[in-house]
Amino acid sequence: MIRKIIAFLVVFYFGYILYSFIAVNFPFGERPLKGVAAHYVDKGIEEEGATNIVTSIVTLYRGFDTLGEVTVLFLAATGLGLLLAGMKEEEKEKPEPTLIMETTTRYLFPLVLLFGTYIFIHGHLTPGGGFPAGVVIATGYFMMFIAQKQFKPSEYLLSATESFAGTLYVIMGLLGLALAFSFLANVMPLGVPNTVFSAGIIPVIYIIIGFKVGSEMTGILAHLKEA
Amino acid sequence: MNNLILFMGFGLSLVLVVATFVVWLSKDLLVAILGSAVVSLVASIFFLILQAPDVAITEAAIGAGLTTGILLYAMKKAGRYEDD
Amino acid sequence: MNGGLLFYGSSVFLMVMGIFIAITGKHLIKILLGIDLFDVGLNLLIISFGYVNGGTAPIFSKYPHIFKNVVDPVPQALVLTAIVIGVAEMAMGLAIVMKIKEKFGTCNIAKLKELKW
Amino acid sequence: MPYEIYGLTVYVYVGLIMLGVLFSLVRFVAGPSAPDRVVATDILTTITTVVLVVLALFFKRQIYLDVALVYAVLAFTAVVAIARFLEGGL
Repeated sequence: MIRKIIAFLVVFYFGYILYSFIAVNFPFGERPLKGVAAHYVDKGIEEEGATNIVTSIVTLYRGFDTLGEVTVLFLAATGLGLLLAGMKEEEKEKPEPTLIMETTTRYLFPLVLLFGTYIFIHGHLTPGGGFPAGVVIATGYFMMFIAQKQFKPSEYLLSATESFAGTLYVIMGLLGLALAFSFLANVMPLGVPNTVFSAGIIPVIYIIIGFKVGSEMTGILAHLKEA
Repeated sequence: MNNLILFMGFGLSLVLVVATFVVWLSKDLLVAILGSAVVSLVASIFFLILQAPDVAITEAAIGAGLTTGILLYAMKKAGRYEDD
Repeated sequence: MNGGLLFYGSSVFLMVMGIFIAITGKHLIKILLGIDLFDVGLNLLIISFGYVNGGTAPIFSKYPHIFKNVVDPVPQALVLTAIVIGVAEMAMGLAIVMKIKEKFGTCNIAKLKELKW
Repeated sequence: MPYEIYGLTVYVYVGLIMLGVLFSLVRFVAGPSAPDRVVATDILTTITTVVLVVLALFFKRQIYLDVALVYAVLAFTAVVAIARFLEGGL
């Protein structure tokens, strides 16, 4: 008990120091845009063609960073599969899912996948993009896992999708290096802003990221289900 | 920032504080997981108030089902109550 | 009563409570929940640094008409990927917890003698 | 002008939403068993969807509605998963 009180006091003291430092040095909402942020906002549409500035930062301006984070995601999924490889599910009598759940999820599943597709195709026009779209697709698969008795996505197909998407991402980057002398450069025509077929390689990269994140998250869920 | 939005934000921060205390104090891990889901809900609203819809949509997609699912799969294996 | 108290206060409170739960929790899953709370608080803090008074989101959905006052897009781009990474890391941690439960039969850190050094 | 009507009605919306949040929060804290808290969380999710729609109305940006759409499509998954866990079939 006394250790808990001491920990509480110490942690809240540091929190108080952090709060007062932030509140004095960074007044809320009074920092004007300058430097790279102002450049991205002013010139972003002319240079990359996407009306969603956050999208063009994630995929092109800081695209190398995103490649690294996708690699971290891949490592986490692989490590989880490695850790849970030898574990066996204990045989137990499970109650069957009711008819309502089974039928509803069977009809809802393609619609959820369609919704995920909508999110990553319109990533450069509306909020969204590859990362949330992949998570939406994985949530659709999770819905099937809990509501259907015999539902098992093919392990081979999942890992093949993941590896293929990762390789394609690197190839898109190298294409920019070959044609425009910088990794992940926008080599395709920009088109008219605010239409679906615009913004060069941004929709292509977001489609790749959507497939990759979706298959990785589904793989994580499938491994955890079987453990 | 508008006064109406501030009023709503302070009301929702009460939810945030209560949910955090539920995560801390509950002995039942299922209730703690529910508390963390509520924190994720309020964080998504805060991201939209701060004009970050991209982040809000990601937090919504994560918090709406995936985190709860992963934690439930682990909790099935690790036991529901804190004592064992 | 201003936005700074609300958003900075909420995020610092979340971070503090997350660390507190992580260092005083007894069950391994509860420790991971504390780390998750810390994650959410940190993301909220980074996003609140980028807010500009009266600004709107950096999405020019009515393209030829451009919004003059927008918020900082760089913190949003950083946090967007960090959220998904956080969930994958938590899944990895939970896999380790399941392995510990299988090997030692308990998840309570008071009973896990093998973790002491 | 429609925007001025919105400006007045938004106050009523926010008042009602805060009332709903307060009541479901009471059930979330006091609920004696876990299913009570699950139902309270479900109500909070629905209220969150409403809050996101009202915020899109308030900021006058149509694209913010996508966030509410994600919650509306996916939010029932967590409740169904917890229900399956409670009956032992996850």
